[in-house]
Amino acid sequence: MSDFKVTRRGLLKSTAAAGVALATPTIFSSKSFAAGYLNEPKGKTVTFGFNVPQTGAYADEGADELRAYQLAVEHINGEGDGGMLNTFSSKALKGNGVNGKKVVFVTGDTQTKSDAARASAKRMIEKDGAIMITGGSSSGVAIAVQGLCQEAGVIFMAGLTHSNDTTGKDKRANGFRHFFNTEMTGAALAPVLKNSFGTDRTAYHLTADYTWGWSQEGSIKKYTEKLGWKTASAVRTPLGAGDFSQYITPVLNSGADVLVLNHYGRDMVNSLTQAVQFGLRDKQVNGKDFAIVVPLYSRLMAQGAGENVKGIFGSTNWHWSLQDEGSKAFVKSFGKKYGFPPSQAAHTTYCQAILYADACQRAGTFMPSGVGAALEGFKFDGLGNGPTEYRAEDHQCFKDVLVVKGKENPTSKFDVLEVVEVTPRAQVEYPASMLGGELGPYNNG
Amino acid sequence: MDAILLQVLNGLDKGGAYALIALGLTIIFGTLGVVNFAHGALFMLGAFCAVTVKALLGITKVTLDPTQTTPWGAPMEIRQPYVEVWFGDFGTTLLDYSVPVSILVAIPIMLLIGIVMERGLIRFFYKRPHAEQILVTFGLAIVIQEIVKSNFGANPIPQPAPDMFNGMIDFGVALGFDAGNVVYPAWRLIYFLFSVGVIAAVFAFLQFTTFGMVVRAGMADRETVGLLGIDIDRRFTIVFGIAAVVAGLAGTMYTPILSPDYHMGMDFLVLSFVVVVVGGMGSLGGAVAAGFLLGVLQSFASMNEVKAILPGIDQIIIYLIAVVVLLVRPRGLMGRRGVMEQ
Amino acid sequence: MFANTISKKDLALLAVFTAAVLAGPIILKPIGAGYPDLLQKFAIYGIFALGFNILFGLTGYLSFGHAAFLGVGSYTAVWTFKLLSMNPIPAIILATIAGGLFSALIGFISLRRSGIYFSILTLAFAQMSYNLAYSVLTPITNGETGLQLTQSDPRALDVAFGRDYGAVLPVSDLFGMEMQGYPGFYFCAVMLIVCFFISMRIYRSPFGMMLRAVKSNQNRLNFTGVHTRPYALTAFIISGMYAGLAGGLLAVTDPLAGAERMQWTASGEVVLMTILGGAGTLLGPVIGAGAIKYFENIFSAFNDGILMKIFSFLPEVLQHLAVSISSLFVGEGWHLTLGALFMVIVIFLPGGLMEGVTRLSNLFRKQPPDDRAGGTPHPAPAE
Amino acid sequence: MSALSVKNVNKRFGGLKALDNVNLEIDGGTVHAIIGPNGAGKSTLLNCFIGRLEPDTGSVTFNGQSLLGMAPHEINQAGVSRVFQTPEIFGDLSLIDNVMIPSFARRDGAFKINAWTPVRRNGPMAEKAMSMLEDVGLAAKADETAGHLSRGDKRRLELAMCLVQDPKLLLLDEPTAGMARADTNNTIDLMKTIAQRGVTMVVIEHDMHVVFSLAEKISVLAQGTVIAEDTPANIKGNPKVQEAYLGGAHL
Repeated sequence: MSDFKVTRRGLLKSTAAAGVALATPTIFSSKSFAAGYLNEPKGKTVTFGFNVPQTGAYADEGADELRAYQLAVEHINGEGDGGMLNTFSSKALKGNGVNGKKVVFVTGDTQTKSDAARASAKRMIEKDGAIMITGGSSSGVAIAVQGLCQEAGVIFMAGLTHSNDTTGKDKRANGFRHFFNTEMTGAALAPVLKNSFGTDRTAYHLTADYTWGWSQEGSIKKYTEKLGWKTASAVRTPLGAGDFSQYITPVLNSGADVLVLNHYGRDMVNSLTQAVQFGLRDKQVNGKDFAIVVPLYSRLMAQGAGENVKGIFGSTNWHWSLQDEGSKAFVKSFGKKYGFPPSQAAHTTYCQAILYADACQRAGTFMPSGVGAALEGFKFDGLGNGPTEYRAEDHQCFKDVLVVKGKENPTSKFDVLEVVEVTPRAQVEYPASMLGGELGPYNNG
Repeated sequence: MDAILLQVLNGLDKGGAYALIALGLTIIFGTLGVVNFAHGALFMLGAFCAVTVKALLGITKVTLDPTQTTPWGAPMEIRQPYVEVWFGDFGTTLLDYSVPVSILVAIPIMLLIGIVMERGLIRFFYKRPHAEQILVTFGLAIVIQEIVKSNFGANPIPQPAPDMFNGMIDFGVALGFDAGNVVYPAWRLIYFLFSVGVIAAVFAFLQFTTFGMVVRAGMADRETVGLLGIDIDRRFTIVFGIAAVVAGLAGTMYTPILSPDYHMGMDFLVLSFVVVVVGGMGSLGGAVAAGFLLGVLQSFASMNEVKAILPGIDQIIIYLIAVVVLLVRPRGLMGRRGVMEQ
Repeated sequence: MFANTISKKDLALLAVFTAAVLAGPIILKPIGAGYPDLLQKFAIYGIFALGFNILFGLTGYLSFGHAAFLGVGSYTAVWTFKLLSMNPIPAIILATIAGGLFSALIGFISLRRSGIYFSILTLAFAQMSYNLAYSVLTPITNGETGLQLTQSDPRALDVAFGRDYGAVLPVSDLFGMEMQGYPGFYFCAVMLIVCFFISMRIYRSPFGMMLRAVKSNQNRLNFTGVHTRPYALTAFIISGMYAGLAGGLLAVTDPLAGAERMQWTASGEVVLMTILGGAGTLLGPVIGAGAIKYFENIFSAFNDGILMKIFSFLPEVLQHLAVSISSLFVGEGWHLTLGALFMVIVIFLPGGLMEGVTRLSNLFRKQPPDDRAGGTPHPAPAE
Repeated sequence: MSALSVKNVNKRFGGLKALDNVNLEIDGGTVHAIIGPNGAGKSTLLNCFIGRLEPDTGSVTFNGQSLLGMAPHEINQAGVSRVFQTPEIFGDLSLIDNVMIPSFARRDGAFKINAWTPVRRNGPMAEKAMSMLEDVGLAAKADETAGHLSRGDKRRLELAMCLVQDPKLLLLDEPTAGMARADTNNTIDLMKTIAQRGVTMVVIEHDMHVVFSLAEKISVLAQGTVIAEDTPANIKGNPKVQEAYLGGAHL
């Protein structure tokens, strides 16, 4: 980590630049020189880059991701109890590293800002020789870093990113996502909402005014309107508004009987807390019990809303109370090391690290195009989400989606959510062409 | 009509918080001539007084139950707060009322923090350029923030209001509306009344006590007061402490509305500066007026009817008002000539 | 004497500066900063701070909204890539112009007020730009995700010259030389040197002298027959153009423009860079920019594993102790180090890092400080 | 003919009448002193000349051009320079820069972007500034920071800053206050030299030694009105003036 070697590509490029005069036409792109691939590991180790938020609002999620990565690296290198490697359906990894090389890692701070995240990822690629970048806790950052990895020529294994765009409009060949998206949330939530609240409902949306919020609002609207729900209004709220009272009071007398909070992180904590304060959870409208829905739940963040989450529906990628063998093995391994259960962010990043390592092992190379081919269409099980497939067309994982509800009688401060329903994969699947975008070709650097 | 009334209430509530933070900031401006970028951090520290009190009250007696185990194999812990073990029902009530109880703790603590800050750092910067004051207080704000983060983590920590105040108050009936049309959360009404009370107390203190008179004279002309042989510095130390207490109380009482996290001070920092400047630098009345004005206008700008005409207006309304006020009234609503213009 | 001469001292300073910048990759390698991306950031934020210093260091007007011009520069450059050509030259020219125009508009209004009222006006404009870019202006800015290139962009000039990038996402290139990695750095480095030279000329010129007089005593300057507002506005526009150029270069080396670049914290960052390095000095802002970017990228990357290695010479108990103490200040705690650094610098070196350099060299040479060269700052007397 | 003409100027501050129908005619090329007790309105009157204050009514014209409504820099560019009661200098800059700035202002006008050519330390502008510093006896301190000067030195520096502009009308608000006797005499000599160049000067001064050494004509201001205007010799004997000065103790 502390060796400051010039990356091979950098050297090639600068020598190319130095050797070629300005007048020479455009045939000299670095690509024509690249015989192998960027940051090809030559020694006994291979370097992964863990790019997570360490400062700012998502620092706790970032810290949990980092814990999971460390655990994953231990398991890949054959230390610890092996965690989900024991339950993982692919048995390519033998606990001796990847392709005979021990895994080491470098870390960086995304600050949940695109610029900082890209700078950090570039450092890992250019200075530390990272072969793969993974992590992140917001879609803007994920898309920005994914674009960077495509340009540079390394694989990006997305962390917590829920926007459709990551594997839709902005998808890239070098990028892969294990986490689910707003489309799947909509598809998974709708049947549960129908069972609990019926088909004659009027929804009022409060939506964080940026790409993810719009994406979430669109998906929920689409699926609830299919059920026969009406949408009273969809109001955009500024990111980080803090006090949402001025957006909540119009809900009171709007005639709507469901409030959908398309917020995440601190916005979610605040808007939910305040909506409950304004009596919305206990309200009666049109002779029906008023309901609040938080489409994307994060258990870590939900803790910040305290009692207010009780009985509130939402979806999540994974929850530590799941009872399948994979989840149990992961919770045990993580809990033993850190003393508390892992979050969904920790789970998805752990899976991504394992999946990447496994793909490299099966491909026998770290070359992005080779690894990508091994991931495309890869079907696996035993990582906590049941049978899962990395779809080749958009590099999105398809798996069951959890619909959860704030628990009425929590037994500990981690026991915030209970799983209401596991919506099977078939119900949340959609054609890859629906979300647009182009993967383009792999870039090997 | 009821919708507008509710928005006015929202605005007054928000405005109460703005006014409280801005009040301390403008007192520091006016008396010490210091641009205090750590003021948001004081607000945040106030909020964490509540967190700490609740955490201390909630220190639990841990008994291990060997018959049950966690998913990772450790024995299940059964936790009961000591206050409940010791005091029974009174302990439960105390826990429930942790936020109001925190006020009693926050006052001396914030006063102490303010005095230490002024004596330890701020007083060396009275004569330094504003840019340096900004840099040093901003650095201090970051340091305070990071210390809080390393102790409490980055995620928001819920601080519920006492059960009694968790409900809604329906006072629309009294104003001639149908029942259920104008209902408002009890805690928010309490926050508004609380902010009015604190503002009144600060004004009364400055207006009717000798100490306050000296401070006001010092705000008007520091040199002269110094020449009268009054030890203005010592009084200004206490003034800084009072400003810290006001900001801290604003934070403590705000916690049930906004779950506190280490970063909340920075979010309020820019806003409170805008409030102070719109009100007029160093003007106490201006800060209060501007706080409520911005709160109410922000609420109105967020109404669907307004946003339909001007999309995104709620995103920029605060800044737009600041620009308009400063262009129309060069020294803000109630600013005096020559303060902070160089 | 020729009218255009440059003093020997300045020539030497320029030569040393040029050499140091060009040799950056070698000089900075031992401290772990010798990789292209960070070098590019050093150069780009150096330009940003140099420009800011022309406003703040010379006239004393403290703008809290300069990130807006940086952002506008970035958006302009990316749009130029999308619509016209991947060549960086039109992109940075248009970015500079856009930065200049936007700053002319905001400066014209904001300079009607002075002191903290001016600061708040600039802050308000920048925050409005940021909030709108993040939400309502998404069709132009692509909001949270940031404006990116796509394969299907028109690139009219490139098409006219028969340039085809094939099925891959294009990167900016100067007649075939890709503006990433070291070539990208050298492109920025040349810009930095040019900007430094321009800055130096301004500092030494009668115009620069007038700007210093604005800071020192604007009233007197008015009664001396000088119309001060256009001077301040010109300085504001020049610094806005520097910011626009810096924003353009950010897009050249990394074609993505995000709204966060315009947030008040980003404006605050350039203020901190300038004061940290030494406001009003020629070199200070560049050094300050380097210091902050270094902290952001290198200190944040230290994790316990690296610390364990660093302290591996200690006995194990001490090693763990040393790691747990130092980990408060690096990795996720790097903000703490930055905050503490600000405080230490302002308390002990009010003139910034440059004052430290001057003091050291005076100690070394044992001769009285040279007050006039490079405009060594004095703490302004309180009046 | 008169260079500076003040007609019926009134100025109120709230209830206080600071200037009450002031009329003044100051001839070109003369030294005209305005004296009067404290609070008589002398500085207020001067402020009306340079655009710092706007009179409520009345007119101020300089060589036929109205000075009212003009911005301070425009009045200066019309040839009116002023030395302030408390020295106004550029405290952060060196003495030589302090003098070169007004010199550039005279050469380049109110605004000119002259950002490329360096300020030369040995060109004609610097030489001119240097000779001005010599005139006021500050040449040895040319490279020092102006803010560190003594009050008397600051005043002389300000004088140099005005003189370098070759003003047509020079307004001096107590130019020798705070100076030692020797310095005062030097300053009187200096002003005499300037007067010989044909510069019109208006001097406000308490030091009667200075007034009677310099002035060709004296106006006496009391409670906002001109109570007398005459040659120095006649003013000395004027009973009205003596009364205004509390029994003439000063005279």
